[in-house]
Amino acid sequence: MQVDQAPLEEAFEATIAANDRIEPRDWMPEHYRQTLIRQVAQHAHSEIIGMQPEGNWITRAPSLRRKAVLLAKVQDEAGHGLYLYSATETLGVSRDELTRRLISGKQKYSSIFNYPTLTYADVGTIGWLVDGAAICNQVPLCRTSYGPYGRAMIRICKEESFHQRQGYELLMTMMRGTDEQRAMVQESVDRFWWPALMMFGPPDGDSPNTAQSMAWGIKRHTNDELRQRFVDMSMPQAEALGVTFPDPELKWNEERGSYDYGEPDWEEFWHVVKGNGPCNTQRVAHRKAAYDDGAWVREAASAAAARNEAEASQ
Amino acid sequence: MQVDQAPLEEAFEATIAANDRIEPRDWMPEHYRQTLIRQVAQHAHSEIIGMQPEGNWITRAPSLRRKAVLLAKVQDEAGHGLYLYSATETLGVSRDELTRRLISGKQKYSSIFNYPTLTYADVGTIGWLVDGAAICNQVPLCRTSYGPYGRAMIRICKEESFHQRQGYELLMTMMRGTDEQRAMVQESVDRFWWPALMMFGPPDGDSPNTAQSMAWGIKRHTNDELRQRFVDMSMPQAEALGVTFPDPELKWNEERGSYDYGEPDWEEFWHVVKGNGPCNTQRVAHRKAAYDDGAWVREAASAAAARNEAEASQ
Amino acid sequence: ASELAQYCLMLGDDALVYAQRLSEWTSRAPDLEEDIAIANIALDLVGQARLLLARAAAADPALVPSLPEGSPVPDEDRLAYFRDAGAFRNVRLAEQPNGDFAELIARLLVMSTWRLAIFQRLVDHQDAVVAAIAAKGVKELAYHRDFAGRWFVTLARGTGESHRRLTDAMRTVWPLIPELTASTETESRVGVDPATLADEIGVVLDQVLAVAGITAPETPGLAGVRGRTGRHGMHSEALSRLLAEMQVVARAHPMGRW
Amino acid sequence: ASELAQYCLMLGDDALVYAQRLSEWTSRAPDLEEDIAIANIALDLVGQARLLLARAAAADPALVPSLPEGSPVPDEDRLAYFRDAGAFRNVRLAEQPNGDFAELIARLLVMSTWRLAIFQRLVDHQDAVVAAIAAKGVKELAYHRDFAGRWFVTLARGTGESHRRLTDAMRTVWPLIPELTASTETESRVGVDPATLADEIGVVLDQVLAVAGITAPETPGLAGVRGRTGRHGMHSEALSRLLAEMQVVARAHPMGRW
Repeated sequence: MQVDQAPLEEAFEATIAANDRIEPRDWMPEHYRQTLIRQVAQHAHSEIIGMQPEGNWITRAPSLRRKAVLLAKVQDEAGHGLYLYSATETLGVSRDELTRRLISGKQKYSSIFNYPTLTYADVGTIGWLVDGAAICNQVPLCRTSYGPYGRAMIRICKEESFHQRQGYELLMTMMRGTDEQRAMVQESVDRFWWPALMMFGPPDGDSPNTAQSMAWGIKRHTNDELRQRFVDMSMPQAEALGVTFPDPELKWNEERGSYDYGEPDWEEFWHVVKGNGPCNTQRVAHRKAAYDDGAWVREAASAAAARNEAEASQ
Repeated sequence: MQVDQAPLEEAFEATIAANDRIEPRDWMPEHYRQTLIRQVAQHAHSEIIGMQPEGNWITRAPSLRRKAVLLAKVQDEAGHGLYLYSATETLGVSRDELTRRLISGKQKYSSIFNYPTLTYADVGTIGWLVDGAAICNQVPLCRTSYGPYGRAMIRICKEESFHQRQGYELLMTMMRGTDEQRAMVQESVDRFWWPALMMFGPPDGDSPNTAQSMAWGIKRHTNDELRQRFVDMSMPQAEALGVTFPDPELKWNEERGSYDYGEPDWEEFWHVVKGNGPCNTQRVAHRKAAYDDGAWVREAASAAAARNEAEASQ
Repeated sequence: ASELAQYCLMLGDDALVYAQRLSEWTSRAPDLEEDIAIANIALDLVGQARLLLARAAAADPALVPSLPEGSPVPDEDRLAYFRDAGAFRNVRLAEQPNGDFAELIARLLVMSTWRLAIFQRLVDHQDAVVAAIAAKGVKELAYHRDFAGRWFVTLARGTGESHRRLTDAMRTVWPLIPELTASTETESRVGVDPATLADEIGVVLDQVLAVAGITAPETPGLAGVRGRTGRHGMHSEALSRLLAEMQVVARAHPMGRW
Repeated sequence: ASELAQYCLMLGDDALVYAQRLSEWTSRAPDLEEDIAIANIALDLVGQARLLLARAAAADPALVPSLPEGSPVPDEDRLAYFRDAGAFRNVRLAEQPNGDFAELIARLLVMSTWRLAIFQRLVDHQDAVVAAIAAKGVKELAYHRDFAGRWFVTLARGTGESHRRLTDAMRTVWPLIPELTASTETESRVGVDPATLADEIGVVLDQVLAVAGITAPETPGLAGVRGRTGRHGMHSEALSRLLAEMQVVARAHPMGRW
């Protein structure tokens, strides 16, 4: 049955234009839906895969307070994954299906998590720089056009800022510690600075989907705009902390009222995006193992539920 | 076809009486064969299970020299297991069948290996006391009536004395170290002393098979004789080392020209023999896992051998 | 005071070591909901451990490992990170290596049932700090037990495989139960005598097993060495490995701030 | 001298870290013969590591971690036990967690082929100690390679399962090969430039694969971080865990004698 889509499309465009929200019950163009599914799923996968690099240090956290903080943080990431998978479910794709797309490599997650965590300072650096970059990316998404996604983002952003402050506070504490600890912080920052800059995606010229996403209100700023904002935000924080970034071109540009910075290694970026980063295989294999190992439990839960229902209806 | 066994039995008894050796090709009474299989297999199993408590510390050996020494020692134990399984094969039972009897709990191994190793000092104590006790048990077996077993024992005893000296030397070195190291040695000796005494088996009154085994020349001394020899041998070594044994009744008996000593906790002994020691389940599960995990490799080796043979005969 | 400290160490070490095992599950659970729940339980136990270790240190400063002059490491962390396995007082059930999800559930059911029974009695303890820790812990432990109980029944009534795995898990966990209800002098003198809990714990476990339609395995208790078990510092081989991982960063930085 | 020391550290760390992984197999091999053979290979590599670390320490005493005054810990052990992961110079292939027996064989084939090629050239090294270490090692490594090669062919020609496991193992191991033949300045200046070995190694591996009737997977090399890999101290997450276990006893006793 073919219906006339024109009025539906008009209503959709009007909602977007008014900066109002599209809700699951509303009509939406198929391309909008697919783009959203891809974006929200990728975000959800990033939260779930992002549990691994930090989770790597939970069992080795050097104080009980830090162990509790880190456990809670990684738990929050699982929670974020949960909200976001729920948001994609309103678009008609199940969590299980998305997980299968993740572990088969059909869908991506943020490339930053394909870098290894090598010292406890990385827990702090990920909080400060990686969550910091994520917040720059995500704050505008609180106003995104799709309702369930926008509302999930509001909650997530609140928790992410909390995580960012905790990460920064860990580094600050370590900088007040021993020489070894200070060296550990600097080495960690050196390692994560460039990958953090890459989190905003390729330069605007190489980002073909940006225009459409901005038109739909799924995206609010270009990659380079967000990257600049992040650099400007991070520089004073680095100074307060007493660390440097490994970029000789970084300097204040009076004229622009912004920091100039060097070019990330985009070859490395595409290498990692294509699946050949230092930890891509490891991260997906870990997730796949958890999913496969849990299959019998999920089956048992379904079977038990069915059995309870059958007995209740007797 | 019923043959007259009388002359065969006479020849067998004559060989035993002359302290000569029974060889695989010789006739032997079925009960002798079965008793030997049980004893040699138990000995082989002890070597193989005995790899675990010490193997537990290979990856944590505190110096490279000690890592090499310990690796070589555990490797020797695998070698001993190999000779002894070969000896049982001359009695008509395959290694594979014996391994199945071990992991199904049908055959035993020395109970000492059901105690945990808790510090690196245990590596030394096992060498000194456990290998020491084993040597007391085994040296007489070099003259045992069954040829392949006796010859395996000669080689094994030589290596065991080497291990015993190495263990003692480790403890001696640790005693020249820090206070913590000395305390670690004493704690380890406290833990292993009684289980080591139990290695000679129950008191003679509770050891029903001893008489028959001695008549057959499979066993040469009673449990209590060997235990006394071990105590007398160990006391001066303990003094030289600077450790004590946890037995208030231990003292020199001028009249007997031997040390008096207290009664081991035989209830604990039987508990462990029956499978309820601190590590019985763990040890057998570990062996079973290795055996099960290796099944596909052994199958591949057979298949490849068959294939090579088939291709060669074409 | 020293015996109170020893007692707090026992309860604190149970929580700390078991939380370590639970936290190994992070990012490995069958689904996100369980990942979150397990982390939550681990978090509760880390919280209990911190309070109990701090109480132990306050009750007997001599217990606290000494570090180089000027080390900023707080007492709770000195106790958690700078003791060797033989100085830990947790029961051996807490330290066992993780198995599959059925093992997690069977162990959690036993651990939380037992600990809840202890904490319910400690609510009236004469030491106000211990009483307060217990009052807070009771709510947490009741949640842990509910979570485990629900999953226990689910696995028992689920598929053939989940039923088989659950019974295997029980054979692993049940031999460690007798140690939980074996009296030590310290416990009977200054805390809850574990032997007095055996019936209560048995009743609770029997109820869950009845709903699940499963019978308890008949296994003897896991022996110690000359009667000494976890409470006496006599552990299984697993504990020193667990501590090697848990303590590695802290020990590398005895003067560190975190 | 300092660059020779760095080079000895690289080769020594390869042997030490890989020996640690191999020694984890002890009492876990498919059969006793393999258990003995693997322990033997680990022993050879521990021996090589000791000589190379001692040579590194002699060539540049500044490399050796300092311990409290009066510590009797010898230089080889200071280097093995008192450096953090970032100071290790082994290739990442050495540190990867163990997989199944097929992974063991695939990795050993690659490691021993590569190391044998290096040692064969080092036999003529101008440093007499390095030359002597190489001369001794060549015989050992030839045996390691033979052992791996024979098993490689056996698994390839064995059963469907062994063939499948072997190809899976190759997908795990092969991405780590390019790092083995990537030049670093230190290596090209004072030792063997790894890039010059690529062809030779390729020929040997191709021969084994041809006999086995297996084709190499087409996988890109595992990336480092901004081009830095194991030789620069940039490792995978596995190394710090390996060291936590390996170093735990030694670090707890910096004044200890063993």
